[in-house]
Amino acid sequence: MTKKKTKKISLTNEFVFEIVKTLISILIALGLTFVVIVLLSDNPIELFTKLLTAPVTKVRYFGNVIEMMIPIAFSGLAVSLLFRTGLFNLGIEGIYFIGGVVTAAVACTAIDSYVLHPILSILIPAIVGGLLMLIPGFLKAKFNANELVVSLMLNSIYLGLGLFIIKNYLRGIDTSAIASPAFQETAMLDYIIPNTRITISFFLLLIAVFLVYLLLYKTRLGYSIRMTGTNMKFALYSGMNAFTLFMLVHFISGFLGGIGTSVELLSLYGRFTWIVLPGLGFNGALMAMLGRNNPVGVLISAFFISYLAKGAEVMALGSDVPVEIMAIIQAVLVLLVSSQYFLRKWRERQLLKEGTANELS
Amino acid sequence: MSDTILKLDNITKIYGNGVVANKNVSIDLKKGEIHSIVGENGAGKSTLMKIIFGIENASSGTITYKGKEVHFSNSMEAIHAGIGMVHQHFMLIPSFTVVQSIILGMEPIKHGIFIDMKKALSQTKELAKKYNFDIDVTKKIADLSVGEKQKVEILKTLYRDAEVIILDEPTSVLTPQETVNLFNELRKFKDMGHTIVFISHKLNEVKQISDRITIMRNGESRGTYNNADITIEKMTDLIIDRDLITDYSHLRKDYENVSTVLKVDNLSIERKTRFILKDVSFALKRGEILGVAGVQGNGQAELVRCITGLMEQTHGKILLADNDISKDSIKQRRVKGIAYIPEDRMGDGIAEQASVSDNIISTYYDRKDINSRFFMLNKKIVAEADRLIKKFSIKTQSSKTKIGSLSGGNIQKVVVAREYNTAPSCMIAEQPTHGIDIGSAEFIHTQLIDMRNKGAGILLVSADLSEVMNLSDRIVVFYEGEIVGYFKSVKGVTENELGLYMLGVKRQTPEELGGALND
Amino acid sequence: EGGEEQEQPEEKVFKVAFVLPFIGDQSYFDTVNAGRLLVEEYENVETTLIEAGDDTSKWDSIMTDVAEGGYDLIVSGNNTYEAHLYTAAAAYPDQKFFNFDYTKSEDLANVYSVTYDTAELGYVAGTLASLITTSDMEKANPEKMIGVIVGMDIPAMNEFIGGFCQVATELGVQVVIGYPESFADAAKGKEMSLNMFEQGVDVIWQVAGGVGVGVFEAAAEAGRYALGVDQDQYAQFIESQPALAEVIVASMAKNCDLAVKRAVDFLIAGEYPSGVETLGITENGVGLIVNDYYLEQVPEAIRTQVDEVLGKVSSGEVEVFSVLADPDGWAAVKEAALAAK
Amino acid sequence: MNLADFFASVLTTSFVFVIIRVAVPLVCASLSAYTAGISGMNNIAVEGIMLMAALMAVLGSYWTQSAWLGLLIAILTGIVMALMIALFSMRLGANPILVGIALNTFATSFSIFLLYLFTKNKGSSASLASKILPTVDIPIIKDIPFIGDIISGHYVITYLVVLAMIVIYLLIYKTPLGLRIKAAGLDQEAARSVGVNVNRVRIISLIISGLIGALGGAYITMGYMSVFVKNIISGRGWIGIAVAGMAGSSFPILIITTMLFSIFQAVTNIFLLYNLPSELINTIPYVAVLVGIIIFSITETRKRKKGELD
Ligand SMILES: Nc1ncnc2c1ncn2[C@@H]1O[C@H](COP(=O)(O)OP(=O)(O)OP(=O)(O)O)[C@@H](O)[C@H]1O
Ligand SMILES: Nc1ncnc2c1ncn2[C@@H]1O[C@H](COP(=O)(O)OP(=O)(O)OP(=O)(O)O)[C@@H](O)[C@H]1O
Ligand SMILES: [Mg+2]
Ligand SMILES: [Mg+2]
Repeated sequence: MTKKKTKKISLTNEFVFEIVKTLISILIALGLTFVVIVLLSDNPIELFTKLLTAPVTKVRYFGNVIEMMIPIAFSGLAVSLLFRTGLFNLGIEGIYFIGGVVTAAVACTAIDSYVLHPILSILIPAIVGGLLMLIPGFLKAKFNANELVVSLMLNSIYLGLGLFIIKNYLRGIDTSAIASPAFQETAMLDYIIPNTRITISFFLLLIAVFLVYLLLYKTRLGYSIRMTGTNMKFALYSGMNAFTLFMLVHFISGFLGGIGTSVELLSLYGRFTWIVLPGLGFNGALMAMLGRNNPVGVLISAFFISYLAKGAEVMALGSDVPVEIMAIIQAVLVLLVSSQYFLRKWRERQLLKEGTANELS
Repeated sequence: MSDTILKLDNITKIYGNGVVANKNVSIDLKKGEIHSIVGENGAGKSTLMKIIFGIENASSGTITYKGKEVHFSNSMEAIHAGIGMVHQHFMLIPSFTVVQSIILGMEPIKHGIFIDMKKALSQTKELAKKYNFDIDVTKKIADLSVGEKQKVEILKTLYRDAEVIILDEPTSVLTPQETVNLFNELRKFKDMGHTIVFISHKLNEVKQISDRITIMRNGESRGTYNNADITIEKMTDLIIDRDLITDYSHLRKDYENVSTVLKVDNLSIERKTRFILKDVSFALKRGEILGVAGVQGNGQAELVRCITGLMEQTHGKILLADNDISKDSIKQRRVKGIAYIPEDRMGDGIAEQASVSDNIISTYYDRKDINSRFFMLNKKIVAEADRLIKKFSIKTQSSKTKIGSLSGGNIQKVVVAREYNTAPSCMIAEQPTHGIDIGSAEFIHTQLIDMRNKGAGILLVSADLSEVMNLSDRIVVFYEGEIVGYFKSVKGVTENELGLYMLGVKRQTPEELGGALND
Repeated sequence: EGGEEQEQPEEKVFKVAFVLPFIGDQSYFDTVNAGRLLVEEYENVETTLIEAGDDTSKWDSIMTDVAEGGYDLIVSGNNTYEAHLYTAAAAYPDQKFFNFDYTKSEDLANVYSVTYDTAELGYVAGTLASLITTSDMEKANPEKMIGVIVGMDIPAMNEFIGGFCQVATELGVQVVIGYPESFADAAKGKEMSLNMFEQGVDVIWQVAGGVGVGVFEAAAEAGRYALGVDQDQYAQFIESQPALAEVIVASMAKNCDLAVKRAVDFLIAGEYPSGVETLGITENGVGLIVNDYYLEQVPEAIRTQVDEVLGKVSSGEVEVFSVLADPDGWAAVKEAALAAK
Repeated sequence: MNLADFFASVLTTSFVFVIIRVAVPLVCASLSAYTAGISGMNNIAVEGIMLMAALMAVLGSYWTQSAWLGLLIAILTGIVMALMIALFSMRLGANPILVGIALNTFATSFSIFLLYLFTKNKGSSASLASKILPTVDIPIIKDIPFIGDIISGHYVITYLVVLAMIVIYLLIYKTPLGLRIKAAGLDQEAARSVGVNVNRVRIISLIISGLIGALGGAYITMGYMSVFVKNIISGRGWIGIAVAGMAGSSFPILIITTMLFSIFQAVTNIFLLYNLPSELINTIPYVAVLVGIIIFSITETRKRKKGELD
């Protein structure tokens, strides 16, 4: 009895170990941050407390955390599917931009329905996103064109193309900035939680996480994604059709990207104002990696990073510490959490102890 | 005791996943001996060798080399100390040339910093000549046959002039003649004072070459014996605790409805300068095993890839039960009844990072019984996997274990179990027991015969002549992309005679060869 | 200290928050910040600078925080960010706001906005540049060509160069316009400027934030002139990079700092206005910065003419073309300037 | 402006000079991604390395009041960042790509953080009296017509980069280390089995990668420019990564592609003055690379089908 108990909480348990490791990583990252804050500020304790607790001090702040989480979680999901398939494609960044332009086009069109308009404003960018992702998908599947190169080039091309469209065909005449007209009121998503700007997009995200989870772990497509991702030759040999698979994965990924960008714009923006790539796609890649390409992992990473970002933002407002401090926390954290060998020696010693103990008994 | 060069004391190795690969193993190697290590798959042989070579660290225990305790933390240190190793799986880089592969890590230098390519070339050429290895050192590894690659691996060790040479299953892909050559060389090394550690599953070879033999089982040593003191039967007994079947004839049953299941019709693969396959025709019938003999690299691999759909032929047709499948996708061919045990089990056969259960269903993952309309039925998959694990006595912690951590033999069993499980009408078995221990090999052989008895046609491609002779009903011999010999029955055919066809010395007339298609 | 002030309520301290995306843009966010430092000098004013970053999805939230922060006045603005000011202003009608650079067409009672006549500014810059290229100043060439590097091809930016093009056409000087489509890629700015100089341009005005540094670099390397924008860019560089400063014969200022000071003055005086005010040359909202280097480098004849133009524009004698007011006319003005010779 | 003007400006020796000037940071980026990549340690933090190096060049030369020491500090920064990839992926088992992405995001913010710390300004280093490296007129050569115009008169770092290019070529193709680097990249197990210290080889590759990337960053703020502006690298690092991805292990393809991109970039810089839609003109180099890689991939696929490859 007692033996079983000790085994359950012991570090040799993969899951327990991961959690302990993550906690220690967080502590180290925060420790470093604290040092930096001490160096920069006169009242480090107060600022540090703010950093950690600010997001839960106000409903609105916590809402902000969720708001920040949604777009990067969507792009994280999109990217994780690609990574899972063994495709190193960073094209979601470009999809966010051009998908945003498409969102603007739909959302600025007069459609007199509070139901249909949002649906179309999300669905059309999603489909366009999916179709556009088929470009690198096709080039990869058919000609084995390096998807990283293709996607990076397409990102820059979509930026230029999107700006061109906005300037020439979709410019808001009520602003002297380069931006689309204000979205139709019918297209905007309603805030569903008072004091926050959380919209239906939050539930869309949860549904997306669930569906991607099902897709990856419960369906035949997911199975072939996972097998292709680990060994493409093997997948081929087993009779899986790489071409169809690549096309499907790219489409789904682009589709998710399209949803991500449209709900972001329809919830928080009100008009399309991006003049550079928004960085949400790259951030998504980070979430995907941090979450080990697991949809739930992506969600947790996105929440966590957003929480810290909000904490850092509140802390930095009006203080001596620039908000860029977030970069330090995030980098250290991402690096440590994703370090598989971090604390490994320790764990191995534990394993050996237990292994020999088992041998003896 | 002074002649002991390397001594292992109570070596225990526990892998990160908790597998205990070696348990208190103690072995001493004498200077100038050939010391074989035998044991079933997963017994811990390779692990032990990796520990000696500094690739893995022992969890406990000590290594004494030339009287001093050593701790090699990487292979560089082991190499500098004079230990060389030929690994079980090839350690070669396809885009490198033979010369580059051989000199890598010990490059001749000119002007202080640059590689002396001229010297490297002459040195490696000389080396190959000295040991009678017929190989073009300017070729790329990718263009070599498996046998040639094995030679390069051995040349690498020789080039480093190792005092202790570890050979982890070096003969599994060599022809009998090549094995004889290798053994002559090994004896030469021995006479020159080198110590050789030799790992093989072919016990007759072990018996032939060894001075002493250590037998391993379940990570433990079951003792070291002088060659003279142990018989093959005794070894078998220590390895698997039972007797082996060596002759399968009593297992064979005649299949009733003999019909052609696979017909290969004038198949050719043409490349810029030469034919890889030329006008290959044969028929494979239900209830038979058709053996394909030949030195590796004579087109057998390409033939198999064409049949399975991994490669496209330039001319000719492939018919499965009279349907032309030449243009079908891999999947379609599989659905129509082709199964395939691939030669490259690590590359094609499995996804190393995935679990055993994921691997064991890959070719029929969409089959009805393990799927509902939208979802895969995890419980049923696990149940199926567990059933196969049991049936094929696969040694694994569970069906959720990463397959990459299984031993070579057990990985192969997973592959065989999977292909078996599709109840194919046509099974392409390519080197099915390459590197597999005697127990597992026997098991796989009986499974193949069982399938044959139930009416599958089996195309057995193997470099192991005794395997071909033992299992096949009929045999074709490949040489330079063509069928040069056809034997309607294995009775009366000797390995030596096959060897003559394999080396291109003898060749049958077109009429005689026509039997492969028409019999 | 704080306690003492509490006891003497008549000594009211005015808390003013400045919400900017960041400072150090080599442009008018810096100038606004300069305004902040100006009013910070007042005994009874306390300022807080909040750098909210350029991700506009976060601005509403930050604005709300600031609006709830108990400030007497919130200063913010610019075409990209002012929407969030208005959102907060609508939600907190008792809070006073100052929009230091207004472009939005709607209006709220608790917001006082100013806008700058950048078209007038461009007209002055164009005059100076045209006079320089036709002069025999040391680094001028015989070709009558001037250039302008504009961060992006958008109306708010083009407003700067409508007048610039207009006056160049009038003076028979050809204009080369370059849009790097970036405010950061200084290297690109430099390459484009060098290409302009190669084509015969001898003075370039930069309206491109960080890219402007590239313009100065190019001018220094090619031995030509450049004009600065928003603040005294000669002063900005003379200490640290004199070689760059020496190409900047003049800067066209958008005096946001003065506008900020004006607004705070109103606040302290208790007569904080509402509505929109356009600050042109007359109101000292925009203008030419006259420093010693300008006096030293630019011949008196030219300076006199520029002063004359300043007067004419100020008095309304010259009607300056505005891209914002006449978007459809812009194409023609641009064509004319590109073709003029 | 008309077509004739355009050709007049393109078909000149000075235009070749311009191409070289534009190409230098891109060559650095490509080489940086390439040297790391062929050792099997993908470095996608090139952008971040260049950015931090560009900043540290300015700060370093300001602190030390010496351009050369500034360059040294920039290079050390680049190397340290590259070694972070080594540390985290080799010692701690993180995915190098992830480390790269993390370093990029880090550099974007951290460069601003540092800039703010030392200048109280988040946009540029205009207030710092930093130093720059001189341009070099090569005696004798500079007087040769055409050739002199093209190869003389560049910034010091340009020559350093050309030198580095030659050294890297020789290193990869002619030295034992080069062979080992390739081996480590193609199959680390195989390399390890013959005693190649894969980790050491990769660390060396990363050091070179960091060094050359840093040179690219320093080039921009220590000669080409004399001031750091936030986000001044503006995607050049990513272009290097794309080019290296396209070139695979081939050094010649790497250099050719980089130069082609640079030519397109230089032409784009001219086109931008021609009253054309600038946002579309800006995509020209990217479209060119995209078209390039499509054609490249199609021919490779054809060849493979015909069995001329593999
Ligand atoms: N890297 C690894 N991680 C975890 N377990 C491993 C690893 N390598 C081997 N093992 C396990 O250690 C045991 C011994 O494996 P080893 O490869 O030494 O066997 P072997 O005797 O060489 O077998 P074979 O004859 O099949 O080559 C096996 O159970 C295997 O699954
Ligand atoms: N590091 C090196 N040292 C000495 N010789 C080399 C080295 N690398 C290559 N060579 C020689 O140069 C020839 C071409 O080498 P390279 O590595 O470019 O081969 P490749 O297959 O053409 O290219 P890659 O494999 O990089 O795609 C080789 O055949 C080899 O003889
Ligand atoms: Mg083994
Ligand atoms: Mg002139």
